[in-house]
Parts: sequence; C-alpha cells; structure tokens
Amino acid sequence: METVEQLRDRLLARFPGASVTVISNPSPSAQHSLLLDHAHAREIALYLRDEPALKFDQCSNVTGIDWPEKEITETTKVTVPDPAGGPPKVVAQTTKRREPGYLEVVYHLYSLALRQGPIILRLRTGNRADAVAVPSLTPVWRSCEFQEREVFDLFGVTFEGHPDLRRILMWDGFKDHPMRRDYAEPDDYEWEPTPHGDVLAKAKKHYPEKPAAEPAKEAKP
Amino acid sequence: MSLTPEIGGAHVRAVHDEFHGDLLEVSMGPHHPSTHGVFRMIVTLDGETIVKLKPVFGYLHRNHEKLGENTTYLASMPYTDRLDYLNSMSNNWAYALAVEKLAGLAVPERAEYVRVILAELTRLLNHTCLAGFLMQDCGCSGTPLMYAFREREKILDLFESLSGSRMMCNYQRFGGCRVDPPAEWLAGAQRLVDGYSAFLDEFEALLTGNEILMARTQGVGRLDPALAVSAGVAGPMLRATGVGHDLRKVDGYGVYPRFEFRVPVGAHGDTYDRYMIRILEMRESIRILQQALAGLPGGPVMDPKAKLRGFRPKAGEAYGRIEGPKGEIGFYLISDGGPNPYRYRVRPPSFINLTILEDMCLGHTVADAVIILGSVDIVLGEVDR
Amino acid sequence: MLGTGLIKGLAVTAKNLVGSYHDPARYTTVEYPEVKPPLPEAYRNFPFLVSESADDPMGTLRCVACQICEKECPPQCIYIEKSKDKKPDAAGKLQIYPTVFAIDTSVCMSCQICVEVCPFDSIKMDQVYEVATPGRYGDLLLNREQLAKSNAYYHQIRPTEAAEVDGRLAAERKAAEEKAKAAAAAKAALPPKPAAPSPAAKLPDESRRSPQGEGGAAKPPAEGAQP
Amino acid sequence: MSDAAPAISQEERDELRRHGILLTSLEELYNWGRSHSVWPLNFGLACCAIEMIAASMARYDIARFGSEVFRPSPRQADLLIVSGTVTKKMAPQVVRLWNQMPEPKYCIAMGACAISGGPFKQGYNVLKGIDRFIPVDIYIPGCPPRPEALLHGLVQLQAKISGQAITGPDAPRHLRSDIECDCPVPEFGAHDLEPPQNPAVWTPPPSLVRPDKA
Repeated sequence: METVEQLRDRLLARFPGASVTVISNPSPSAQHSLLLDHAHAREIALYLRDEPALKFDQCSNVTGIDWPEKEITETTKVTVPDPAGGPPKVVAQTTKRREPGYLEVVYHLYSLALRQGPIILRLRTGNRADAVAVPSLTPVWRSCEFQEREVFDLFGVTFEGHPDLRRILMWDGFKDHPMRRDYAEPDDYEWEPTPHGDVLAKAKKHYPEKPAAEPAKEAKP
Repeated sequence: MSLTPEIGGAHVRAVHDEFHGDLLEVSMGPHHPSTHGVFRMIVTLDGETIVKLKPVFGYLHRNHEKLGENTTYLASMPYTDRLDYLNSMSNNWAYALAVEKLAGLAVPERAEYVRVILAELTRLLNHTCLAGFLMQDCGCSGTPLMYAFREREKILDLFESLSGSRMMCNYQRFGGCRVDPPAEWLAGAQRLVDGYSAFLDEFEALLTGNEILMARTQGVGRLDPALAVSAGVAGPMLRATGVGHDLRKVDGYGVYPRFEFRVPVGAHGDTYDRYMIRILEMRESIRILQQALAGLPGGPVMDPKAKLRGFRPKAGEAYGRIEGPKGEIGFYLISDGGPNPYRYRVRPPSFINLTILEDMCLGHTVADAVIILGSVDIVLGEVDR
Repeated sequence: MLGTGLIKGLAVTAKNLVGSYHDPARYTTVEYPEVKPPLPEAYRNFPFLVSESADDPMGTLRCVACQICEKECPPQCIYIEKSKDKKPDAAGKLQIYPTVFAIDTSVCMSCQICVEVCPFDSIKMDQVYEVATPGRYGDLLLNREQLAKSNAYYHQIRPTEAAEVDGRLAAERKAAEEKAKAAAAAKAALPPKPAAPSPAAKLPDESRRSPQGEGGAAKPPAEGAQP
Repeated sequence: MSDAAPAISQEERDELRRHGILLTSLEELYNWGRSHSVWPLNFGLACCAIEMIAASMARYDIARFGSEVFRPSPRQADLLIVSGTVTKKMAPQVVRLWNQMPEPKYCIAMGACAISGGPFKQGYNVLKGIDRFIPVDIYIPGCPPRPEALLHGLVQLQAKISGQAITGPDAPRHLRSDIECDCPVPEFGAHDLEPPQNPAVWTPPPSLVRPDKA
C-alpha cells in the first residue's frame, strides 16, 4: 500500500488546488491521516473509492472529536544584545496565544477489494459555534449515514448533503451536544454515599447546610 | 414531517397518500418482544407491505464513550464487557488490542493463544444464542432457545471458573490476560469443544432442514453485496452476501495466521444464508479451538513490563479492530499523554449493520421484518452504547 | 420429501424429552433454593475486607487506608476516610487504618479492579449473591463492619488463592523482620566509626530495595555527619 | 382481621395439617394465590435481561416459582422486572408500561443500573434509579445478578406478598382507594426529563455528608 505521503502527492496531482495535509501520528500504531479541505472532500472521497489502484470501498468508522479553544503558553529564549555593549543576554520570553477550537470528523477507510487500509481522512470545522458544517460523505459511502447522524447529535457538526440529518441517540427536543468537552450535565443529583471529585462537588451543592444528625449506619464507624 | 413522533410506545397512525391510498405508520418498540431489547422501528405499511422503515435508536444510550473519556484506560475495560453483553471476551480483546497498538505493547505468545480460545468460545456462544433467538422470532417458541441456552450455560461455566463472572468477564489486560488458565480449565474447555460438534449436529437436525424455517427465511431480506460493502456491513452478514472478508484472515491479528480454517461465504445474502453462515462458522470455530488447545504454548500470560496502574500511553492515536462475532468491532483511541483517553470511540458492528435494515425490509411484511432484524444479530448495548 | 425436516426436528425434541428423564446431560435444572450449585473458586460478587482474626475484625483489618482502590474504582463506589492515629497491624507495625470504609453495592459492578490494585491484599472479592432486599438506601451501602470478613472465611471461599496470599504475606513479613534485624545490627555496628560510614553497613540495605531499606540507608550518614 | 390475634395457633394448625386437615384463612388463600402466580412482563432492557432469560431457561427454570409466563403485553402482567439501565430516553416508556399494568402489580429493580444507574450513573442520559418514577418492591444488586439472585429476589417478593394484610392501613395498593396507582409520565425536556423525578413515589435519600468533606 502507498504511504500517506505518496497518497497525498497523488491526490494533489489529481486535484490541483485542493489542500491535503498529512497529520502525523507519533504513537507506535503509526496510523497517519490526511486532512482535507471542504471544497474537494467529496471529490477526493469519490476518487479514493473508485480509483482502481486504491478502491477504498468501505468507510468503516466515522467519529467526531472536539478540540476546544486552548491557551498555549510558550516560553522562548531570546538573545538580547546588551545596550551597554557587554555580552548579549539570554532572556526567557513567555508568549500566550489562543489556539481557536474546532470540531473534527474522522473517517477510517478500508479497501475490501484490495485488502488494504486504513486510510484516515479528517475534516475540520471553522470553529465550534457557528461554522460547524462539513460536507457529508454519505453519498460516497452509505455506512456514514447513521454515524454522521451520531456525530451531529453528540458533537453538533452539521453535514451538508446528508439525506436525513436528525438526532439519532438523544431525543429530538434535546438542545445540547453532550460529547463536547464543555457540556454541562443537568443536575439530577442522586444520593451519593461515596462522593469523589466532581461528584463530591455536586454533592456539596446539594447539602449546603451543616448536616443534620448522621444516619445511624454511618455514625457507627 | 418528523418521523419520530413525540411519544413512544405502541403508536399507530394513518398517513394519507394519494398514490397508495391509506398508508399506515406503525411504531414497533421500544418495548416489543421481537426487537432484542429496546430497539424501535417506525414502519410505514401499504396493506401489510413495508414501504418505509426508519429505525429509532438511543433507548439504551448509556454514554459509554463519555464515561470512557472520564476514566482511566484500565477502568474502561469492565465497561467494554457491557457493550455487547453476550461477547464480553471479544470486546475485551478488541479494546486491549487498540490500547496495545497505541502504547506499543507486546503480548506473550501464550496470552495470544488464550485470547484466541476465549474469542472462539465467545463466537460459539454468540452464534448459538443468535440461532435460538432467531428461531424465537420465527415463532418457534422456546425449544431452540432452550437448547441454545443449555449450551450457553456450559460455556459460561467455563468463563466463570476462569474470570470469576458469567457474563462480565473483564479478563483481558493491556499486554496479556489477567489469569493463567490452569490445566483443569483447559481440560474442561477441551471436553466442551469435543462435545460441541455433536450438539451442533443435533441443533442442525432440529432446524436446518426444517421446511417451515426454509419457507420463512429463504429469499427474505436479500442484501446486495455492493450495498453491503458500501454500508460498512461486516461479519457474518457481509459474508452471507458472498464477500469473503474476515479480519482473522485479512488483518491476521493475534496468532490467527497459524491456524487452518475456512471462511464460509453465502450465495444469496438472504436470512437463511445468514443463519447458515453462523452454523458453518461455529464448525470452523471448533476447528480453530482444537488447534489452539493442542498448540497452546507455555510461558507467562502477561507482559512483565505492562503496568496495571499509572498507565499513560504517549500522545497519539490508534484504531484497533478484531473480527467479533457480530462483525468488525473496533476501538479508536486518542491519547494526549494523560491517564484518561482524550477520545474513546467504539466502532459498534451491530449499529453499522443496521444501516441497511430498511433496504432489506422494503417490500416484505412486518412478520418478515422481525426475522430480518433477528438475523442481523443486534445487541442494544452496542447499538446505542 | 416434504416434511422430512420437520420429522427429524421432532425426533430431536423427543430424544431430549425422553433423555431428560435419565440423562443428566439433558436434564440440567438446578433446584435452586434447596440445592445451591457449587460456585467456582474464581466467582466474584462484591468486595470484602480481609481481617486477620474473626474475634476482633475492626482491630485486625489489613487495610491501611491507602485509598488506591478508591481512586481506581471505575464507577467510584468506594469511600474511605483515613484515621488520624496509627494502630499496630497483625505484624505489630504501626499503620493508619480506615475509620470509614463504605462500598455502595447499588453501584458496584464487581469488576475486581480494586482487588487487583490493592498492594496489601486487604480487599478481596466475596461470593455472596443472595442480597435482594426491599430497602433502597440502608441495605445496599455496606460499611466497614459489614465488609470486614475474617481470613478464615477467605480461606473457606478461595482456598488456593488465600493460601498463596498468606504465603506471600508471611514471606514479606519475614523479610521485613530480617531487615529490621539487619538494620538494628547495622546501627549497633555503626557507633565505633561514626565519622565515616562504612560501605559494608550500607550494602545490605541497598540490596533490599524497599522504601524502608532506602530510608535506613540514608539515615546513618546524616547522623554521622552531625558530630 | 389482620391485627386481631389468630384464633388458632400455628402449632395447632401444623398438627391438623399432619392429620390431613388443611386450615387456612381467606387472606392466606388470597395471598398464596397471588404470590405463586406472579407473571412477569416480557421486558428486557440491557445486560440483566439476558440473565433474566437465562433464569427462565432449563437450568434455573423460573417455572418452579410460577413465574414462567412472560407476558409480552403489560395488560396481562403482574411483575415488571426492570432488568438493565433505564436511560432518560427510555424512562417515559417504562413508566407508561407500568401504568398500563393492572393492579396488583409489583416491580423488581434488577441489577445496579436499575437501582441507581449503577456503573453508568455518571452518564448524561442515564436515569439514576427507576425508583425515581415508579415504586420498587425489591432491589437486587449485582452487575448483573446471577439468575439465582433473581430467583432469590422473586422469593423475597413472594414473601412480601404473602405477608400483606388484605384489610386495614397496611393493605396493598390495589385494595385501597386512597392511593393513586398511576404514575405521571415524564416529558422530554430541552436538557433533562421534566420532571426529573416523581415526588409522590421517590423517597428522598437520607441527608448524608461526611463532616470533614462537606
């Protein structure tokens, strides 16, 4: 099978003007992926499916990933020349920059005909609030139908060109996208005899007063 | 028009259509004896013929992926038992395989053999139960399911004496298996495997040639191979359409390349083929089990370098998949170097196999839809996660 | 011929029906409340705390309230509070003990991870399953007293594993005693030459590689350096 | 009838039984009939449902307790075995099924998930115990409980039924007019079920905060 770099070059040669970037994966699995632009995503997908040398006829897995906005603090060492004429000083400079958040959809493609794969495609949305559309690949691979609906339901990515984009796991009137990192659960506190971490914080909210007499069971130890 | 009415339960309403006269929209499920759990289908009927079928999911959506992102890698292992609760051993293996890929862990040879033995026992368990449930859906109330569960108890006894639990085994670990199977256990497994062919012969005498079964299932729910491939259908359902795709051969994960076995493929892609494929696969599983039990090497079952606590794989991602009894079960993990996975995704075979449920059911009757759904072999814990 | 398959199938059911009267392989019913099926040794359902003696379960708990199981428990159903004081354990060493140890069995999924991560062999899986109750809040939360079961009980439900654990603990205790003795001997040997700690005095401690051993090795030079 | 001292003691009754004379009261006969023909609803939710099916199969044979008749329709069922995780999406359906069952009816919460949400209780779509919406008679902890544990729970339920007085303030729900049998069905809201629990059924948990953690 071609390496990801070879595949990228092949795609760039076939689709001039497309943007195809290799996202390398440092883990031992070495499953690198290709980031596609929205305008050419469906053409490239069709090409991957139909080109006799590639024949990625099955899209096995579709999933979403939420990458919230990050604040990155970078410390760089800068050499500052001494105005007094002495030897230049090395000063550590801290810069803070905000990396905008986005949602990502990942497709794992396999070729049953040629027994090769996986090729991993990625599509990214502009941000996490209003530009959350990516082109749907359901017209190319039927298996994306329910999985893209799931990504829409849980992450809030809208797929342009999806034949039937509705919520799939949660009910229709549900407003949130629960797999996003900043999702806040409804407060349906249940008796927590063994609170830890977040649960403990929630428990505290529900018992703000000084506790009444301890139940006999717990008072024993 | 919203296809999901706001209220659930038994729900029937008439839809007027000028071409077909009155179409009837029937909601089957989520409480329906034939839907294998809390699955729901909204079926539009012209007379008794299905003209539209929309599955409704989510009645068992218990947030497996969200929980997996909030706990450590190890703590997700018992949750994978509860995905496809008939096949906890296979789920464990798929998850362990994905983590091993992510972290680059090696697995001792003996553990690989033990994994094969347990995965094939799980396949026997799953396919036997499936055949029982399918017959239940056909209206054969009780008998085949009783026989299937009699055999299931024997396999569960083996699982219980090895892992401590009948269904929720929590047995695989990253870099091996939790317990080394003792000699008595292996002898018990050997006895079960030796006796299983006789049970299958009896089961087949009960069912395979039965005229009623053939009349109910042959030609029902045909699936086109090209559509099956495009729709991501995997496992016995895909092979029933004639596509010989088995990850045990294609990926050759574990020590499967060392065993000699065939991959049965169907010719028609109908419900009968899907039933037969499972019976034939069980026969092949018995062959694999015989070879694995005979060739089981000595040595440790756990990589001595693998850590139980404080497991933090380096940043990166991995997708690991195995041929589960229901199809390709995969786990997609993204690590950011922390103790919890950043993204934890399950590729659920039975969920994706349902993509083409409507295509298979169109033109058939409601009673056929029940059988077609039965032959897809779904487990709701995995469909909705 | 049409109907052959049906007749064959009916023959199978007939064989099973008749067989259920004489063949134990075909009659598998366990008369449960009267006959309790033997459980395999590995069977697990809900954890319990091991105490050395049945007479004083609270005083001889093996648990030292390290809270590892609390952290590792996947559904977070263990709750531990550490004691402020120390009590001698079975080996006579002063240890912290849990003042509260609660397990919510209405959440516990018997996954055994608490047992696997426990470094002190103090929490083990029980084999009780007849736990149905009409009470929701009181009966399902097990406290320290309800969780503590004696080592003899552990031997009764899991003889092989318990023997292995006992052997391991005994070996550890013996090693600890020997180390203590060696440390005492090393200390006794130290005073003659306090200025320069001899490498011979350090060696046995380093070779043991236990936290106490390292601490013991670090002390003598510090003491020796002061005067 | 229930609070009055029995006219004949248990020993005397046993003695008579040995001589072949069976003495009983209307209450006993009534409760005996009720407790030994508890027909469950054929209703499975998740993992525990498989163990429930296993309990009805040859090895555990729930028929020995008179409960083998798994009814597909709630109209014919006496016992709702909530066997598995109740999600928020499923909860209205479970309550509706409960309302459709005729009195006398009983509910067993089988497994950790049905009792409290169990291992999945931190999930956003998981109901933290079915007893938020419908009254539960027996709780069977375990994940999943063995089929024997289900049978044990069923025996407990039978004992509970046998112990009920048919008159007086302790009479079961179906013999009294002052208790509402139907439970309101929750609606799907924008973020959660509305209401998140049924205050008429749900007993609030004991106030429990560790002194040093609060």
